[in-house]
Amino acid sequence: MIVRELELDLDAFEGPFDLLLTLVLREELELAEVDIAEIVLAFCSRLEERGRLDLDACGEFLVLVAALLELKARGLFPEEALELSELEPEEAAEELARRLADYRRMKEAAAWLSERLEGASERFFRLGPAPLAPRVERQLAPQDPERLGAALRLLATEPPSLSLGHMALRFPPVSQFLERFRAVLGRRSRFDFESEVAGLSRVEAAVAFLAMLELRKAGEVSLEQASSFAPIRVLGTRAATAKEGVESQWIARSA
Amino acid sequence: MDRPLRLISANPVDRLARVVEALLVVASQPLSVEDLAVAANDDTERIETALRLLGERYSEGRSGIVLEQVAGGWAFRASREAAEACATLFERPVERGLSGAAMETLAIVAYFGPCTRPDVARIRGVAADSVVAGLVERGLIAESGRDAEAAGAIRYKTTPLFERVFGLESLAALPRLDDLGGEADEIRERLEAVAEKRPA
Amino acid sequence: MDRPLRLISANPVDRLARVVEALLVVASQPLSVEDLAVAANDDTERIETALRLLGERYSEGRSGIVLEQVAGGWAFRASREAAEACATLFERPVERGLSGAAMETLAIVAYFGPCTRPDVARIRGVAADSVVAGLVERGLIAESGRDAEAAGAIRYKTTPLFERVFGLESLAALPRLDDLGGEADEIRERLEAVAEKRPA
Repeated sequence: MIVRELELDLDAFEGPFDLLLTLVLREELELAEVDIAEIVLAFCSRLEERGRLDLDACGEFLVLVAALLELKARGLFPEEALELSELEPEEAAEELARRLADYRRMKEAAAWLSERLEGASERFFRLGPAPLAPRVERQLAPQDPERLGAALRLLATEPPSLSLGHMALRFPPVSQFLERFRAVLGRRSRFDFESEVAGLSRVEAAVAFLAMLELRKAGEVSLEQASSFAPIRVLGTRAATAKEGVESQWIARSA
Repeated sequence: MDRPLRLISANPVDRLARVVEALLVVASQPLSVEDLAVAANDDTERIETALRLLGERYSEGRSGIVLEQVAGGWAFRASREAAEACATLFERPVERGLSGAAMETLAIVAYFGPCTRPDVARIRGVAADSVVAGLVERGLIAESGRDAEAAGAIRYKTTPLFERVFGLESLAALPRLDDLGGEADEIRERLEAVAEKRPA
Repeated sequence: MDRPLRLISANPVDRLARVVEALLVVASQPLSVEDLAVAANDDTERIETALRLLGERYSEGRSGIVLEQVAGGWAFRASREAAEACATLFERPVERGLSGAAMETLAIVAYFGPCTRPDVARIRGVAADSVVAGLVERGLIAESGRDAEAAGAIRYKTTPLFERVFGLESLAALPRLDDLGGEADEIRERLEAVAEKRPA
């Protein structure tokens, strides 16, 4: 399966995935208008139709969608993206909570306004000038013509440009992490997922996570976690030595 | 029961009240007590007395013209019993078909304005361009300069028309932010709890 | 039609007269008897009777609001005794400057005009309709034919008043923009390119 040829039928776009990417990179399509969840759904249903896991396709898709999400997030928070990524987890949670709280409040305010409008539907005001009102003469003091030039210079000021550098990041395929984890389990019976992925980028860690889930589906490992966000412990099973080439048996639905 | 037509009250409002009603009938915006005092060249206390007098005369049930305090001032509107007739004659393009997204955007601009489209997008989580353009076209929000920090993005604020359409005496008549979003604090607490558990 | 207009003691004005006065107070144009009849869903004779009643009530000396028949129908105006107050209300102090949006739009029309509203929008990065309308109303820009290419969009140019206000002998006296590039077309393209990158 070739991810780039995935046919999409979204509100904002209809066509193959690679055309969407091209349009987004050329800034001919507003990424903010693209519902990325829809793309994920399209990919999943395509996988399901095929009935088999294509790990390379999954890896490629994950990378592209992660990049799209990041780009979208940067588009929405242009000047803050960097700042946000530098926040400590506690601060990030605080910031997220603040935004969620703002949004909840604005949703309630919107509901209040709607009610208000409903109640005001029988109140008609004149919206234009009165038919027989005196004509208004607006006089403007003498203006400095330099202000005209200044206005255009302000319009000519380049905004800081969005970095597209992260779109070009290279990511290892899922299979690389499969091999790496199998090698670790050959030496030890267990390891902590977090310590294995320490130092990797977020997207690489996500690819590793997919590989870990893959091993579990295949019965090569079992996973333990004391609570949400606690470290994930990966334990090798005895079956592990007997399993090879599980990719082909992986059923998309079980993801 | 055929009484003679006596439209003129036996107790005609005094001269100042007549001047005030004249000002209100030609104004295109609500007029504050101060606006009225300056125009009528009288003091604000006497203007307030005149407004009280006019408020009784121009009230629902008594008159087709109703005096209302709105958008930081006073304005005449049509009585509710004439709403249907007004609806037949005047389109209400301003209010017609305001979507949920438009309401949220209006709320954000009303509370946080002047603010930019990226500001609105940050709170709503989706782009706000077409919604903002629609609200500008309806005259409910208007440009208010550019934000020098946010790459020259245009800032928007709500207009007096917004207050009139929503029947607000002023923006201060909006619910207090603290009284909105009771759930928000709960969410915040939960997220903070998660953050504490998270290994650094 | 056997429905005489009659004053009921509790109601100073008949219901139909109240609806008519309501319609007149919210109208931006004089309303004809036919307009009023359609809106009030009543017949023209009864509308005329109501107008007579209202004419008595809203007349010089009795009220600050005066009902007047003008070309095209009926409308309220301010009474003559309020003329001075109205003049004060509508007398605007000399404005010291223009809003940022107005100055940008004016600069675009001055340097790149005649140009259409979509032209202005492309350079500012935001729709310009209300700003352009405001500048036309103030007499700083005026229509200058239609753009044959851009679907017949109206083109605008600056006026002699603009030149007077900015102390320019002619448009040739506009400050030079050498720092932005030489030719007007070149500068314009550059501004359009920047506008596309701007978040708002």
